[in-house]
Amino acid sequence: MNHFKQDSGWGSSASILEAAEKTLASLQSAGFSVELRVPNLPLLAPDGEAKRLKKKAKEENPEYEWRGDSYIVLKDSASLLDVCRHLRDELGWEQLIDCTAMDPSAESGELLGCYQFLSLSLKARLSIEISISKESPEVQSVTSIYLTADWHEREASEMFGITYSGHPDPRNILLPDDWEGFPLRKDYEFPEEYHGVSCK
Amino acid sequence: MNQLLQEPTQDGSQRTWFGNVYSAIRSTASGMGVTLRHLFSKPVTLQYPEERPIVDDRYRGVHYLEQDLCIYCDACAKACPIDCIDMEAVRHGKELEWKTFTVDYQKCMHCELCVYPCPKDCIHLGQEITHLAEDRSDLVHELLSYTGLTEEQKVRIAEAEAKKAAKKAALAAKKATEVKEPTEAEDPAETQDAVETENPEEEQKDG
Amino acid sequence: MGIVQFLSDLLPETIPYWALVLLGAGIAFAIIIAFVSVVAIFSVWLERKVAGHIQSRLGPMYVGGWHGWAQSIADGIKLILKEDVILTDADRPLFKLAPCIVLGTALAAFVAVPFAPGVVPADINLGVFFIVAVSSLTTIGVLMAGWGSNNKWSLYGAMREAAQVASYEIPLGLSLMMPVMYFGSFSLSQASEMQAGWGGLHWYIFSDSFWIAIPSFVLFFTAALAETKRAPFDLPESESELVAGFHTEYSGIRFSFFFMEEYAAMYLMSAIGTALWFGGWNFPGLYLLEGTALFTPLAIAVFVVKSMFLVFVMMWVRWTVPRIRIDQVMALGYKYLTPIGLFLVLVASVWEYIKFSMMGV
Amino acid sequence: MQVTGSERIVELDVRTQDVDINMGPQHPATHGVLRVLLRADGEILTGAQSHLGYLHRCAEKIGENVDWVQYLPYTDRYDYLSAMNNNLGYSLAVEKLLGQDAPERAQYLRIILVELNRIASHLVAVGTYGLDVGAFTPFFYALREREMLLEIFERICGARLTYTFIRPGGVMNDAPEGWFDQVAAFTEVFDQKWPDYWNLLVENKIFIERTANVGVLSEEDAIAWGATGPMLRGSGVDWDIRRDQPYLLYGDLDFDVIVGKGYRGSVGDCFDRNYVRMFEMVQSNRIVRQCLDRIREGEVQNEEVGMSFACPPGRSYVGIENPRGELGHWLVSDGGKIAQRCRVRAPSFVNLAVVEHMLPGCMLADAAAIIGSVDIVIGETDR
Repeated sequence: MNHFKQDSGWGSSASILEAAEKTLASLQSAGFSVELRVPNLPLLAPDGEAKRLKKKAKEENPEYEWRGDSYIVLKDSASLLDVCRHLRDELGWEQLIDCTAMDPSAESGELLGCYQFLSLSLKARLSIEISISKESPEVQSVTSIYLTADWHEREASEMFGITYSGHPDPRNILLPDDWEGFPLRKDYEFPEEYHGVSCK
Repeated sequence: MNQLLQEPTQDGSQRTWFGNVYSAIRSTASGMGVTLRHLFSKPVTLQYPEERPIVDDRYRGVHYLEQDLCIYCDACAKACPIDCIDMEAVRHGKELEWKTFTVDYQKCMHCELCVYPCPKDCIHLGQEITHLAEDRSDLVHELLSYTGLTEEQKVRIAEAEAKKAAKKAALAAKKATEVKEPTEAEDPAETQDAVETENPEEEQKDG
Repeated sequence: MGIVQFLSDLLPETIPYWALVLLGAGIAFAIIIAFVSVVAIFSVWLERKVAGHIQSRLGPMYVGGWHGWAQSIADGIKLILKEDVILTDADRPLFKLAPCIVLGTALAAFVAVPFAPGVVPADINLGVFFIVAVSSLTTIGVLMAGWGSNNKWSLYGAMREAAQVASYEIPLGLSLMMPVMYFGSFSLSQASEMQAGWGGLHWYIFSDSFWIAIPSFVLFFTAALAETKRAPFDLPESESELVAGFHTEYSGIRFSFFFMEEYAAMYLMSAIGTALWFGGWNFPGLYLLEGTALFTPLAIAVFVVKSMFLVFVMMWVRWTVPRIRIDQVMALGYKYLTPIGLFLVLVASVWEYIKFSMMGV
Repeated sequence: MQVTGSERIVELDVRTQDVDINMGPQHPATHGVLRVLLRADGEILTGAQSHLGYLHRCAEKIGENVDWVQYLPYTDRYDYLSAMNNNLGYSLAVEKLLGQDAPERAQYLRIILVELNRIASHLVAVGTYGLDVGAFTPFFYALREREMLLEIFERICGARLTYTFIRPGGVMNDAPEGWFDQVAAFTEVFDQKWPDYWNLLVENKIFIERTANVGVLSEEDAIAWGATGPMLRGSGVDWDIRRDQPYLLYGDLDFDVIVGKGYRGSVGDCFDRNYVRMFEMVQSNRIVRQCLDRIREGEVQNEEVGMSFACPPGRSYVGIENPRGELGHWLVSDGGKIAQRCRVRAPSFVNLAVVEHMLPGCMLADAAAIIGSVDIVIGETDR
């Protein structure tokens, strides 16, 4: 009676892990430096974990134990384009479902770029992460392989200040063209006013 | 099940000259049949200002507060995603002297998240569906039915203070008799005043 | 020459003839403009009620009490009182002239409409021809409006109107040939008089040529919808594509002129349809009253009710069908309606010839 | 002369001067505040460019500043026509991080609610699509049936549009007395009313002419552009997350995935996208009936999950079948009470991206038909 446990379930780490392991093996044999991160907490939380977690959150305990989806870390972000081409042409990951980034914290010197893939033929999902340094945030654009990356990359670019080299149309998409700062970075400070209009 | 709920079939005749004329006339006629049927059926709309919709009990309209139950725990304000609840009161022992309890309907999303954590079940979303105001400041609603202390509260406070004074006096008398023993520095009632939030907030975190 | 005759009987003989004609024209114009205003106001109200009830709503309900009957009067007053906005970049002479031309031509066409025996402002013996010719002049006004507004959407609307109306003149003209051949006359009042038989039910649509009359009426009705810019041919003002088309930039009284023109044109087309296919003022039993004072008002009432019914059908169609695309409008006009019209003209002429030569009717 | 708009080549017999037209942000056919800059040669479009952001409300930034549960009301607001689905997508992503699950009754309630919400959303989609091609009446009929659904939602959760009802660990409240009868009554009424839309709008010759062979999106293009939902299925791709990667209890339920077959034109045209929505409503109705038969008494909320909690660190991506496509929530937690990153993969945003490449070569009137067939909600494209 549990939707996580269903065999074909999207959420079952079994299916995601299986797909990720297969992909990892293929990528490694193709000579890419990749690494698999697998969650070490059980998929279903034992009884009483909610209380423990609440307590833990209070203590701010940064223990490395986590739950959720396993993902592949691509160590060499310069090979992103080749990896994507390999994924689409050789392994059947037809769709790039999502392409975004995240800023772990204001102190950290790097951004994480995240790519979610979906395979209609394998009925599986895959997540790949790369690290982007904040000093020179530049990544290759995957628009030439997955057309859908076009708008996603424009959004990530304006929100995090990442430059996607090779993007055909690198304009802002959601924000005005003259917006200053990158709103989804953790160190972003909300402007006092915009063109004479108070923002507070 | 209705015949029409089955999927249609490919109709090649639609692409010929006569097929086009025929299907245009036929489909327009059947569409006009549908509209003619509705022309003589009863309208479903309400004449709004005269007829009001019947709003269900669970409707999430304008807030109302059962002021006497409220313990000023701030749980609703903390649960509010957009910080639109603002409250202020002074504690006199167990009694509350209310200053203000406002909801800013310029921000409020009527999400009801303020209702669930309430330990005393005293804040509710009511059945009133309209927000009419001539000025933005009118949209900041005061939920309190009265502010300051009521006569009953004053009486109760006076009783409590008298009790406290008596207790103090008794304590002092006791102290006077046993001078050597260490005494409590603060009054228990005053300690309670200093702490803004109480246990109930802890309770609500457990769900 | 009904009005002039009437005036010359009434007034002293010293007044010259040209003055009588001018006076008569003035009176006729006043009557027409009053009539068209009333028809437009009623049609707008009817349209809103029909739309409302078709869509499971009620439509206007407040102004005036019973079912909001005064709603369009109130709207009209509002439109008259509204500020008249003219854009700074607009071509002012064209912008100002356009509504007048549009409404003027629509009113001018009413001259030849026979409401009852003798009640026709000007009994032109080429009435059908006159109405078709004059009513299509509105295109010029619409083009002026679209160009003068200095708005791209307006220009699109105007260009569509020009293309559409010019194309649909042909099927409209062809569809009118069938009744013209049947009656042997271009005069609308003559056509109406000829449908008086069978106690007032010998309408063209019930005549021995009914099998030509029905398709020709469908053809006429479709072309008339296109001529009057009604859905599914409302491309010049297509709401979801061109915002409001050629009258996007108009407001106040100028906008109301366009609005009135639409309903006047609808009524005009319905009146032609009534006069040629549905027996004009004839109605079963009405001939019994002939000669009494009641006859003319009743005949007018019959004519107005019949044409209002056709106006209602136009509204009914509007709230049923989606809008056609411009290339499909052209395709429908040239590939479907025109060939059908030509074919019907051929069939009708052969049939009329057979009737005439063999049966001598 | 040729004008290139992406891969499509527009060939015109007579070239005249191009005119740039600004469609939106205030335009009846753009479903909100989308702005499409069109370049047209007469009635034929030679180029198009979308401009978004007029309704950007920083949903992702807000997600990094409020509690896990406090973010729920904001999920209502990106696709306000299918707020239940948004609630569900977010709740499932949070549940995945928590490792918690909803009780069976809550799961069936969720399915009933999201499927009813799907019907309501598709009703608006089909109705407004009628408006886009110029038919006004189907819109009112669609809203009339949607009104019944809104009353159903109002009875169970108290709101008509922004529900905030499905929450991590279950649903906010159990159904009130008689609510299931009301739902059952709706499913009956809906089957009776459905043919009206079909006869009045979809089978209409003019509607077919306006939509068939217009805005054809091929299967390859649909996949490459990341199209999901009815847009993907309209292009003939047999993919539905509810069936292929089932969440909740969809795996146990019996329903068909509707795929566009090009009945009136070619596969992937506007007619097919609308056709998929029309029949998906019937299928959703079927699912609701099955759930009504199966639902049993029980808890509706997992006791372990409260109103305020901390999630263990980790990442969870959950994509669910929203009425408009795959709604993905990518949540990153660092172990606190607030998300570290709250990414919303909005289906309308992705589906809209392909529109500017579909428009060149079409007629001006087709712009409204194509944008309408994608069924965008601007609140979602801009978030």
